[in-house]
Amino acid sequence: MLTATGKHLAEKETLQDYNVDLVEVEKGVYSILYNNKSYNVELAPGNKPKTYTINTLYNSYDIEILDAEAKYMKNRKSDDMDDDSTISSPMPGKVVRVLVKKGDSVKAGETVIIISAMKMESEYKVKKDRKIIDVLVNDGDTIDGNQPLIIIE
Amino acid sequence: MLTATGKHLAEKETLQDYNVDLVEVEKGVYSILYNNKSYNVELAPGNKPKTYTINTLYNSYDIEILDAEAKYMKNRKSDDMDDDSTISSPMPGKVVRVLVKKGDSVKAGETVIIISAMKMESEYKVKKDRKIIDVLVNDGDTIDGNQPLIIIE
Amino acid sequence: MIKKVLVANRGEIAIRVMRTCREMGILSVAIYSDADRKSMHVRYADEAYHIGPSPSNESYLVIENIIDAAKKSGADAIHPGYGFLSENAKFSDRCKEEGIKFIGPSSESISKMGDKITARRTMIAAHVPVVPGTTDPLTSEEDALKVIKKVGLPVMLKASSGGGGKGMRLVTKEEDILPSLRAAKSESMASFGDDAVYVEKFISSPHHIEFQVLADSHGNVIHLFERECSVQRRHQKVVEETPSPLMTPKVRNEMGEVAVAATKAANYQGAGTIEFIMDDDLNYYFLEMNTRLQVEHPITERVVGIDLVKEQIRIADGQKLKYKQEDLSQNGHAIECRIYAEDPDNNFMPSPGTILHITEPLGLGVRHDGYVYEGYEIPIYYDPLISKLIIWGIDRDEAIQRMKRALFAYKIMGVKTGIKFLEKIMNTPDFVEGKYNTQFIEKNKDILMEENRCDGDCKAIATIAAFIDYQNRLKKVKDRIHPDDVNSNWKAFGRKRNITRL
Amino acid sequence: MIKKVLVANRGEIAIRVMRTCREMGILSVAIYSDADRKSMHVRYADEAYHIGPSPSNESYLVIENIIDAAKKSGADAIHPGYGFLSENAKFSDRCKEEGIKFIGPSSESISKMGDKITARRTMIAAHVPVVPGTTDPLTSEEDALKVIKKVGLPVMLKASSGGGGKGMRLVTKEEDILPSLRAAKSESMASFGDDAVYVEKFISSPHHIEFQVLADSHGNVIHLFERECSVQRRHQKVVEETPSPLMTPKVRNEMGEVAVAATKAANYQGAGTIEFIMDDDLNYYFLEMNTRLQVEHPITERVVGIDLVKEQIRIADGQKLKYKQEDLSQNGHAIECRIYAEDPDNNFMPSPGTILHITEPLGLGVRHDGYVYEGYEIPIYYDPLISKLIIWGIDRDEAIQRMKRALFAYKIMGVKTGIKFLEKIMNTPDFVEGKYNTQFIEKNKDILMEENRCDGDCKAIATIAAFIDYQNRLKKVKDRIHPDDVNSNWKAFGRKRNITRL
Repeated sequence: MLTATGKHLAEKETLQDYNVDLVEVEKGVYSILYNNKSYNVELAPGNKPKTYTINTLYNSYDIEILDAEAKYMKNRKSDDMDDDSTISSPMPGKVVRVLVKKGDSVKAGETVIIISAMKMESEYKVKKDRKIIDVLVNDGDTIDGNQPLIIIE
Repeated sequence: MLTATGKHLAEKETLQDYNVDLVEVEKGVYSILYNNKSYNVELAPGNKPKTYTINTLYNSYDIEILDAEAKYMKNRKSDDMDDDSTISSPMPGKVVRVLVKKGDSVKAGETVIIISAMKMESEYKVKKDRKIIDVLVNDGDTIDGNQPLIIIE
Repeated sequence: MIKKVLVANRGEIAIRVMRTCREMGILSVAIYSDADRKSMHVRYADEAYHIGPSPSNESYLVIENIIDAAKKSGADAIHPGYGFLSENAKFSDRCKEEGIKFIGPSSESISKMGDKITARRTMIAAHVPVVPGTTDPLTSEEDALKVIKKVGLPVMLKASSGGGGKGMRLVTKEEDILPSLRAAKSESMASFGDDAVYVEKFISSPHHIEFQVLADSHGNVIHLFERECSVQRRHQKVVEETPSPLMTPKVRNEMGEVAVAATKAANYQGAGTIEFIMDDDLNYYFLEMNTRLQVEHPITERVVGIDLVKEQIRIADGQKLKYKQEDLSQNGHAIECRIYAEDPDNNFMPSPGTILHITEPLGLGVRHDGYVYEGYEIPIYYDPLISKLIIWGIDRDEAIQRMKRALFAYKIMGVKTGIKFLEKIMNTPDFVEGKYNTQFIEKNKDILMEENRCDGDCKAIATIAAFIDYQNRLKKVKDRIHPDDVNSNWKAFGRKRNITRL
Repeated sequence: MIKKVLVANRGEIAIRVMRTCREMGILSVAIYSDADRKSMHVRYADEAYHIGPSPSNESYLVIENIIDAAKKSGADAIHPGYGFLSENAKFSDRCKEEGIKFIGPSSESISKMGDKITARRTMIAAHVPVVPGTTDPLTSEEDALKVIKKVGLPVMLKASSGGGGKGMRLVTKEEDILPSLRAAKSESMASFGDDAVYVEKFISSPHHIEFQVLADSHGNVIHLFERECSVQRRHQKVVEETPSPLMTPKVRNEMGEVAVAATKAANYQGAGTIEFIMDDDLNYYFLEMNTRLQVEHPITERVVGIDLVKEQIRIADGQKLKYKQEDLSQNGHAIECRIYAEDPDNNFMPSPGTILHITEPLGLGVRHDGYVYEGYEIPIYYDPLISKLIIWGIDRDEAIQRMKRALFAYKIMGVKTGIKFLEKIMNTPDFVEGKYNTQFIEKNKDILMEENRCDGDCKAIATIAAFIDYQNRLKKVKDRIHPDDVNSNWKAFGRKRNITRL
């Protein structure tokens, strides 16, 4: 994780003194030469303001530009260990099977619902031990994208 | 050549009644369905305001949108039969050979100067019988793009 | 000769078929749903007809609408691609009734092979080896328990109408029999509208090897050798290659002959695939026949040199096969990687969205079959396949190195893809050595799901790029709001076009 | 083993070389001039070094700067590509002095073959047939008149340092001798800094056929068959194919042996090309040897299956050739079309500019080697080659059909290109029948320069698109100026997303 403060980046220990030759070659695509090494970085605005998704050579990152023009970077996977309180599918599809009911206790990693969308079946699991507050759909239901399916504690 | 007047295009005989399904699929790229035939048209703004270069399936056109929102279309080649009064190269390069001198009369199709640019030698010819008003460069000169080389009548 | 072909499909396969049509001087007709007006197959085709709303059961699966478009356009043949109606016997029949050539087998062949139980029976009769198991569907839960006890655990439950891993369940423990049976039936019903399920002995860690066949309407059948498709995730193929690193010339010959026999038993016409499973001792068993073009057909095209779609069209046109078995050979090595819009870090969830930027890998030995373009929004309604990379090398080593080179250069922004996951497969020792079976991904999941390294510089560089992009955007906004407010800091920043010191 | 290669070039060939480096696990180093900071080869390389201002004689031709970059980067080898310093003996020598491997022949071989007069003498000594003519440069205008009278008109005047059609003039009439001589000398001096010119008997309407050779440092030489390069405009190759439609197996064998003998006579090492001219009776004469990779090398790669850059690197590394002559064969047919930024309607004038939009053709049998991307500005300083389309087919007919399909789908906006001109070549009966020689373009110029048809609908559709685009832009401007001025007409127009009635 990298943090640094805006314009005075060079003075912070974390980002040291980077002397980079940087040009935007296509919209959102930067060619960067640093110590004569050639890097290509592609940026896409994230879902929230001041956030980016970045593709470097080997990685995909989410980056947030913090206030006071600082920035904060996190690896996509690293912060993924918490559940949203509402389970939903980003795509419309069909409920193949609901595996829990209201009031159930489920263990970390357990599948709570199977959704079929874009010709693929996806299993939605909880990341930690959870309690099921409510189940809003039934087997075979057609669902919209982002429609709440299951509420967890 | 097609001419028609803006909003009332349908009423003009020249463009008849075109019922087209048209979507911009990429910037400047249109997918058009007309009578279920699929056309792809690519547009690029021309050098002058209200002009376009258009690529259709087989052709490249220059189109000018006339005032009162009418339009005028010409095939790139058809109107190419006149000389500019100044001969110049669009690219920087080198004068390989000047074949005329001030006061010369030259015949249609005759080469007046040979320029080497982008690793290619290009011969500049006149399209009609012309008189040479002035020659502004010599053999071996390095030239800039669009620098006047020869003035013709 | 066929003059106009309606392609009853979308995505990369629709374009792939249209390309061959164009080479043959045949006009191509696209069909499209609401979601697909901007799709590349509509742009590529000579003609295009709207056939309904976005969900495929209201458009690409509606036989009536497709026949209607074919008649309006005057198409004299229909190519079904893969998926959708490609293995639908009714559709094949309906085309026949309407006097439109169906570029594929007869409804009888489709039905015979599409119903896995009938297919098993047909193959047994033709002396083609099949996996031990039942030749009847399970009639009840009680029946299932009884039958499975007889076959012996572990078993595979399979949908009789199945294909592509749908409606399939492995059962290793007795207590899982009934839940798995229910799951398989529900999935089968959802996918195929039929919940007939049967039982096969589970062959542990098998290899999935398939043979491409071509059969004309004059009784001639040839095979175009094997494809190795053992790299699978949840019974979905991820990487395919040919020749199979496992195969010997002797077994190849023998299996080729069996594949031809199986094709004849199915009374088949067109391009088809005989799928086998094979154990480590090279014993092989008929698994199923795919009565259509496969997603992975290009690796065969590359190594054998034959355009399979061209042959499909010729066969549908009633022509005799142009090639005899002895004309064919395998030249070099080909590998295909399937690029899906999916998120490998999130259980391979489909990742639809808008393609912001794409750099396609090109050059020596690279074939790229795709359909997306910059600005295109991958619809949420269909298969998330973006494209297929088909790589050829003079030998397997070169093909792997070249695939790595191509995957490295392949960049897509806007949706998540499996590209980095595929790169890791190419680097996994079991794959590099050609020693893998269908357990490959499970066995190597630590390697395959390992986080990508990004050393200090790499992270810093990414951060700097984001920061500068943000500052540039901010500057643009500021300039728009207060065009006269000359902020010297920002201006100075803007002027330092190249060298940026942070 | 070589670990890091500096590619002393730019454009498509730099990337093509780097791709192979990546496949071999070799790091690649780019060099770039001011104009090329955004060029794809800089983006593709592992490292990049700035070597000077935009004009090539201040950057890509400055040996000192390139050697400097090689040392800084620690590159242990330099690949020169084609053009620039690829046939510069001093550069080869200088690399050697610095202990950097030059991926190409020795300075002796380059000098011997680079000077066409010496080359002629070497070939005559090795019993390789050469075109009748002089073996000494013309010393004066008087000498020229005398010599040409002896050889007999028509003759070709050729720059001794020449290549690629530069400094070459055909003389058919006596009064043209001196003007042509002056032109040839001036062009040669401008291009090569040397105005030595010699005379060859002009073989009217010859075929241009070349043989690819590979020679290692252990004395092994093989040939990789011929390339037919007779489709030329002003002595510049436009389309190449292999095998040659003219060739017979007997003549191919014989010429291959001659090519190997010529390579040995040149004491050659690396990849090279022996160019021949051939008359209609299949008599052939040595024309020149190109001591580098050719632009058109990919068609040989496709048909023979060997990565020529890989072999170049292996040879430079001191390895023995991996292949023997008897291992090699030609599989199918390949055609290359060169796509230049040029204006066929305006005397093929180079057309630099910014690439606004590009759609690259893909799919079965298509290799595309290019370097431009959307938003890239083709610099005015270098060769206007954008990319090369290399098409394979199982036979010549299929290759032509596929090339037409690929050219049809290849769209570039922003610069003018020769794509439509190339499509016409593919449709010209002389080409389709394989009956053509170097006079092809001149002979068929009526067909080739014919205006493209665009029927009423096509014109109307183009006009409508322009009109609507204009209205949309106008609307955007209006909305920006008067965001509250709701012009109902415009709004209504905007709402009609799909169906637009004019």
